[in-house]
Amino acid sequence: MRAPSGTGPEVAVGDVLLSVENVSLSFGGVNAVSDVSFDIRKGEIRAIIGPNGAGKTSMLNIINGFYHPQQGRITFKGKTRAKMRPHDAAYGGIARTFQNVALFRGMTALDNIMTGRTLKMHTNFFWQLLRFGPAMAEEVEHRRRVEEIIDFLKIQEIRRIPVGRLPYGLQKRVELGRALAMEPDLLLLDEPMAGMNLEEKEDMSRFILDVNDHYGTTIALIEHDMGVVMDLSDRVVVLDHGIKIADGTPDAIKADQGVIDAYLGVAH
Amino acid sequence: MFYREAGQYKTSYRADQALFPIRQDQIGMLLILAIAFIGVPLTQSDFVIDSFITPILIFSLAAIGLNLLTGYTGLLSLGTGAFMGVGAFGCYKLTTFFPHVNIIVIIVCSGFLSAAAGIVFGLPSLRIKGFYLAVATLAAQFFLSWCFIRIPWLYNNNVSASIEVPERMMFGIPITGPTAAVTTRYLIVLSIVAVMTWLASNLIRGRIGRTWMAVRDMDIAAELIGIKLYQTKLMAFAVSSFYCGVAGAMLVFLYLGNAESESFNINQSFLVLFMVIIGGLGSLLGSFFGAALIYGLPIVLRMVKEGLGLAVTSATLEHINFITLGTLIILFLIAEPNGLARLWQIGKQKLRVWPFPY
Amino acid sequence: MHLLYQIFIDPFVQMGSAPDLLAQTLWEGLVSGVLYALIALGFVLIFKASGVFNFAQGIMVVFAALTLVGLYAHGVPAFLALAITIGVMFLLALAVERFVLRPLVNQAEIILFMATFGLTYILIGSGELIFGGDPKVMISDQLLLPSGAYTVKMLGGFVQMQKIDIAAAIIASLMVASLALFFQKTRIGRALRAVADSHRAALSVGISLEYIWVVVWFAAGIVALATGIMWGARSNVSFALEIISLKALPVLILGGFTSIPGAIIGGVIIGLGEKIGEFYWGPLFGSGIEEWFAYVIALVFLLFRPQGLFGERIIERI
Amino acid sequence: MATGTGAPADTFPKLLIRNADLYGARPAMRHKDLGIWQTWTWAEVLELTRAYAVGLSRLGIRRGETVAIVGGNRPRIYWSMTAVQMLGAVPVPVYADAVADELAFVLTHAETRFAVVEDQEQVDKIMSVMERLPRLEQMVYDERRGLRDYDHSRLHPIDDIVTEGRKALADPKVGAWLDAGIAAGKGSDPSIILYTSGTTGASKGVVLTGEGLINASSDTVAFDKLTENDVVLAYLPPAWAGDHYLNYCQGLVAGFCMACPENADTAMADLREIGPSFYFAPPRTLELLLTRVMIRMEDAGYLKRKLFHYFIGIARKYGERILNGQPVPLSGRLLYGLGNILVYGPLKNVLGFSRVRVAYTAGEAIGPDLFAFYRSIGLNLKQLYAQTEAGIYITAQPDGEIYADTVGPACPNVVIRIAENGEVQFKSPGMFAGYFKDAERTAETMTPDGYVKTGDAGFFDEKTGHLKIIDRSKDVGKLNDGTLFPPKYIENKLKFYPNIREAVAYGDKRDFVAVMLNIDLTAVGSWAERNNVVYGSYQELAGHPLVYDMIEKHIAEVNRSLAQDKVMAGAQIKRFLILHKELDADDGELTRTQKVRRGFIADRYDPLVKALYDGSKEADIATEVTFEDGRKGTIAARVKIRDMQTEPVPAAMGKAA
Repeated sequence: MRAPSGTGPEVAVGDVLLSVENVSLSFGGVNAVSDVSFDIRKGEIRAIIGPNGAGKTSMLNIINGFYHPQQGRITFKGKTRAKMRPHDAAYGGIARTFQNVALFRGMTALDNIMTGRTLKMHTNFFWQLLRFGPAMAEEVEHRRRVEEIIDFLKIQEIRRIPVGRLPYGLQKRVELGRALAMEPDLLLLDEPMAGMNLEEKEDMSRFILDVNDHYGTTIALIEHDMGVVMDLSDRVVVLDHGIKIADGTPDAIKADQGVIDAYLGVAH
Repeated sequence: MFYREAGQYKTSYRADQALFPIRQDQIGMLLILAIAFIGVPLTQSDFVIDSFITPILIFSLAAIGLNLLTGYTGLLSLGTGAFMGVGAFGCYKLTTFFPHVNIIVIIVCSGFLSAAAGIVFGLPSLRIKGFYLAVATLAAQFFLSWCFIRIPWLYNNNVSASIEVPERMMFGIPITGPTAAVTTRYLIVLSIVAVMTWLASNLIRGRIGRTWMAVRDMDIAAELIGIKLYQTKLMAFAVSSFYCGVAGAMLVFLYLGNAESESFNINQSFLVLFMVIIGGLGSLLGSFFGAALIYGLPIVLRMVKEGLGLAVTSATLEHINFITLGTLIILFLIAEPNGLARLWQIGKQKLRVWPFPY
Repeated sequence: MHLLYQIFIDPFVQMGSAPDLLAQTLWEGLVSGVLYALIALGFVLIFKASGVFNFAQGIMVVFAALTLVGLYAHGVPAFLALAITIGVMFLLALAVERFVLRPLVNQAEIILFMATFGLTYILIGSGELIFGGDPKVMISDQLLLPSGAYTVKMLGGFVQMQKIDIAAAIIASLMVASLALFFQKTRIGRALRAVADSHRAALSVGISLEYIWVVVWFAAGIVALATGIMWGARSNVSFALEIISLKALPVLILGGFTSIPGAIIGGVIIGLGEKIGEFYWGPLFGSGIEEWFAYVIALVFLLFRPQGLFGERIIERI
Repeated sequence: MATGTGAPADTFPKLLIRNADLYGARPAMRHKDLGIWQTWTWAEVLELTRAYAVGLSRLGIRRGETVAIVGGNRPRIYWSMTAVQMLGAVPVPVYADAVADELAFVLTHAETRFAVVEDQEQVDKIMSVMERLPRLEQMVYDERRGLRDYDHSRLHPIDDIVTEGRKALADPKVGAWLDAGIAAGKGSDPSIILYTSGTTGASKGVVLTGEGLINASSDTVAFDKLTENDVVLAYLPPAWAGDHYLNYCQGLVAGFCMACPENADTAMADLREIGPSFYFAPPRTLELLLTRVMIRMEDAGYLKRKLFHYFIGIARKYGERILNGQPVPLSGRLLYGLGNILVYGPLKNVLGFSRVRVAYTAGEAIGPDLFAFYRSIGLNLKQLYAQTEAGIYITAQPDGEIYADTVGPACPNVVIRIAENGEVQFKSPGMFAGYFKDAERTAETMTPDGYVKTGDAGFFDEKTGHLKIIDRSKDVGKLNDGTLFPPKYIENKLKFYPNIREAVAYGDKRDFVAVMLNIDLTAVGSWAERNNVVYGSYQELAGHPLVYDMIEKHIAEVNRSLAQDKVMAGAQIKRFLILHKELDADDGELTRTQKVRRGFIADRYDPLVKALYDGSKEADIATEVTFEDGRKGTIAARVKIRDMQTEPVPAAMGKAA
């Protein structure tokens, strides 16, 4: 599963994989993100936290090219890029999950994860039409990869169930699986534990750590609940109303007065 | 109940991803094919074949075409009729230019013409969704059917302003035109439909099918995992129109025998759309069910009326048919919005877990 | 070269050389535009409130007109017939809500769309069954609608305006105005706009969806009736008119499915564009381009404003 | 027994070589993994295990030493056994769900230097008791997941070991060395050490020899006509003698295919997919399954439910007889045939039993109804009597001679005798070589003349010649007239009636057998509703005359069946009473595992016991009870006592089931 995907030079563990410099984004005058800079190093788990409406999701949307910032630059794997479409980001090796699960509800868990392999499948239309020779070989090979992920996430028994019928916790897991199937260099997780009970949260944390450990995937995750993030992440960025108010190790953040203030009144 | 799945285990992904993983289904499929290819020609009268089976098969193919677009890719199209027309007229022109090329080849090739048309009129789908797109496809419908009327070249400038299917031979047997035998035409239609259905099933089970469904279910997410929306949508349009085109060509060359632009007007589009909805969005099997029901229903209704010997003018009969059809459609949508295919699925599941209820 | 000339130069030369003809064409376009707008209005009303793409709108126009004329033919005094027809449209609204919308609530859009197809068939069938399929003449005189035409001398020529068309324009504007009032001032109207945003919102306003749907479909019915009368007065009343409902669809692309002003403006644009196109460019393509020209206008327009005339740019959230 | 070339294989590695030779291309092992049934042929397994063995030898595993194997039903766990055996070392399988303590005990007691474990969980478990395992040197694991950051100086993934072995095997000398080692293995050497979860005291390591196991297996394989075409699903713990013998030993002897489920949750589905032809399940499992079936059927539509129950009725009527090849009226056959199409066939299919040719159950007494149900739908379910010390089988029921209350005749080459105290003793080919490092307890278990004491009391049923196990021999008492009195046997017979929840039988050193009963509140409760018997409390219902009548009928039946056996006829129930309260663990009347504590109850209910034997018609009793909320209180009641007719002991032994 470690085959590097996408383009651009390989980045060594510990080096900067992605850097965000003075990025600002506003919708019709409303500033979602203003002049934010931070970086993500290869192999780390990076958390972006902040109260609701702090611009966390906008930040992710900027990183994977869904929104285009009005100012600032984003450098990924040494390539500073101008406007790019989301699928370019995917092609470059950025995968993500969504705050409110964005699975393909009509498809089975297996097929959902298989779609994650799309970028890696290349047999042409006519082989596909015959589903034979290279097409079949490719299908089988990627099915195996996907099955490894299914095994990894322990969702064997729901393989054939349309995701629409799955409980929320499992859907989140399938979505993670779909992202993993892309073998991303950078995995963006948008509130992976939103709406989960404590047990589910622990499972999910377990999986996130395992992903980082087993596949060595760099992970950037958003949470507005500080608790979970702290024991999970190596470094934390704190946003508030679109402005970066702190950046550092979990312990440093815990101590930071600005962060505490920002979180005051945000009930948890 | 008839399923005996215990001991049917898969030792390879190839087997696990087979079209019919369950042995009983394989057997069933073979039976159906045998009946279709051998049983029907032997047992059924020309009348039955020509007024039911052949047209239903042809419309099934059209329905499959539309289903690939609407059911699998989630793009609503009201231009099916026009694309069928492109196939038909295209086939007519091609066979005029290349009278010696085997007509079956021609029929298939005419699919490419309508595929091209499909791509052109699919372009708006890059910008607009849902009903906006549906209306946009009406443009294709009206523009093309206008062409069918206004461009005499399309029907070789003949006075009747319609296609007169020429006679074409294969192995010395007439397979199109007035002299072609019903059974011959039926067998050709059947073969083409069977093969193209199989190909469609291959597509939708593979990468392309998955990208289509991904776009259908959530295009944003699809884009974020690297699926190029426009490529995917246009391919859906192309393939869909290809199927419709071939269906159209067959409709004229292997069934009607002659056709004017009216055969491909907007009502045709709606008819096929009904078939897809009633049959079940996103189900090839459903396309066949839908075609059978929608095409067969009026005929059946008529027969029933005649059976009852109601003394009514054919006009009145038409009206009653309209009302009944309309009512049935609404009732059906209320009863099973997911179409006949879903009913079939439920039934099958019941048989698989029999005697248990679930 | 010659072709290019014919397409890009010649028509404008003609316009300039015969301004009165241009004016005439514009007027024609305006009027049919108004009628398109009315049909579009029916669509919009229903789509706004119940999210249903009501394919039957066009048929409702014909059905209404047919009922009116049919009743009169059976000896019912004109205005009584009008009243009864309005009643019929109300019953229709009730029936639709009870037997179509309510059972299908929360179903996918396309399912409801299909259901309106079914409705179309039923209306056509029953309409013709009751009143016969043969074309009928609209009883415009009996309804005290003016006939004849003014001939205005202008631009060194004559522009002829059918009185009925003027009436149509006036009635249409009145109708739009009253609808606007209805939406702004009445409680239901406000609730209705709430529904357009979200069904839950409507419930919070404390008005049952069923009720709103009935009202809306009834309103659409009235609009349909008016449209039917106008259109019927210009041509005959028969299901051939069905086609005009399809003509109205491009208006929706242009104006957006949910915008009433959009429907009006869109209607006018389409009407004008169509007539001008037909009159000046038609000959090039061998006439009849009316059938699709509207769509081409709409499509071209779309490529530049996917969200329609008045639709605001959508910021996609995930 | 069929053997390949050369001398008969007397160790499992030799058998594997033979199988690779005989059935090379046939499937030896399947494992539902990554969504499909990964399959290994005998040849592949041989190649793999040889490499594995070489790899292990590199770790320093030496002939004769023990290797712990901790894990569930996974191919690599089984291959570990073979690989270890190839080196002449002795595998010591341990239950995957064993707590750290047990694990520590076994590993220390077996003096293992090496352990093969399934995954991170097991590794962590062992790590947690490391200080108690000074001997443990190296660990080998199967599942890499989560172990990435562990210190790998003493930790190796199986895959790497195998790869290393493969590399080494490139050198023919290594191969030769291994083969020599395998050939050197003697049948008399210990083949495996199975630790019995000791019901009494610490668990004992039962040492079994290759020869013994193979000979025994050969007999049973022949007995059930198992061939290389059979398939089993290994879903019970590999450390359990049953799994080891039924699947591993018989598998290697018969050369049939062993399938491992994907994981515990999917076992049922996997069973259905693989459709085994040889199946074992303890009665508890079968009961659970039946309840599930019945519950699911309750949700079925009216018609389907009716249909189902009708045909189950038909099956009860004819099914068993058809299965036993006894005469059945044509109408019966036809109805059964129809039922087979509509119900039994599909039912077996959804349960995964369609292809089962031989099914066994054992371990505890099985209710006749339960047993009958499975047989009646055409599942060839049989009983056997087994013990780890025997290598497993002692008796087994031959096809066509099936009785719910026997465990069948002695297996081929097994000699059984009943000691005067009624204890069953045996000599068998698979007999154990002794307890590991425990000569003393070994001696206890063996008789001077070399029989093994089972600790179970039983007797041979004249009619059938089958063995009947009645009780733990230490519990068996004698009536004053000297007839055997096996309380558990009688209690079980009673408890098979759904209406009877608990039964306590008395009779040791008394004149006759008398029992105290608990009725099953739910069962009798619903009966009461149907027969509109009104009652306010358990006590009230228990005392109800109609209930007494019903129970009396049951006991009469029990007596009748007891009368069938000369040995038991004397032990028929003469008097009974229904207790006014439910026996309860909170009151110390039951063990936490819901076993009755006969002695304790005897004291607690002394007045009742007296009354049972002094002939009085009723007796008063006041007992202290603990309520749900922990409060204590006393229940006083007047309990009725009834006399029973006893059946005359039948002089002639007519054959009757």
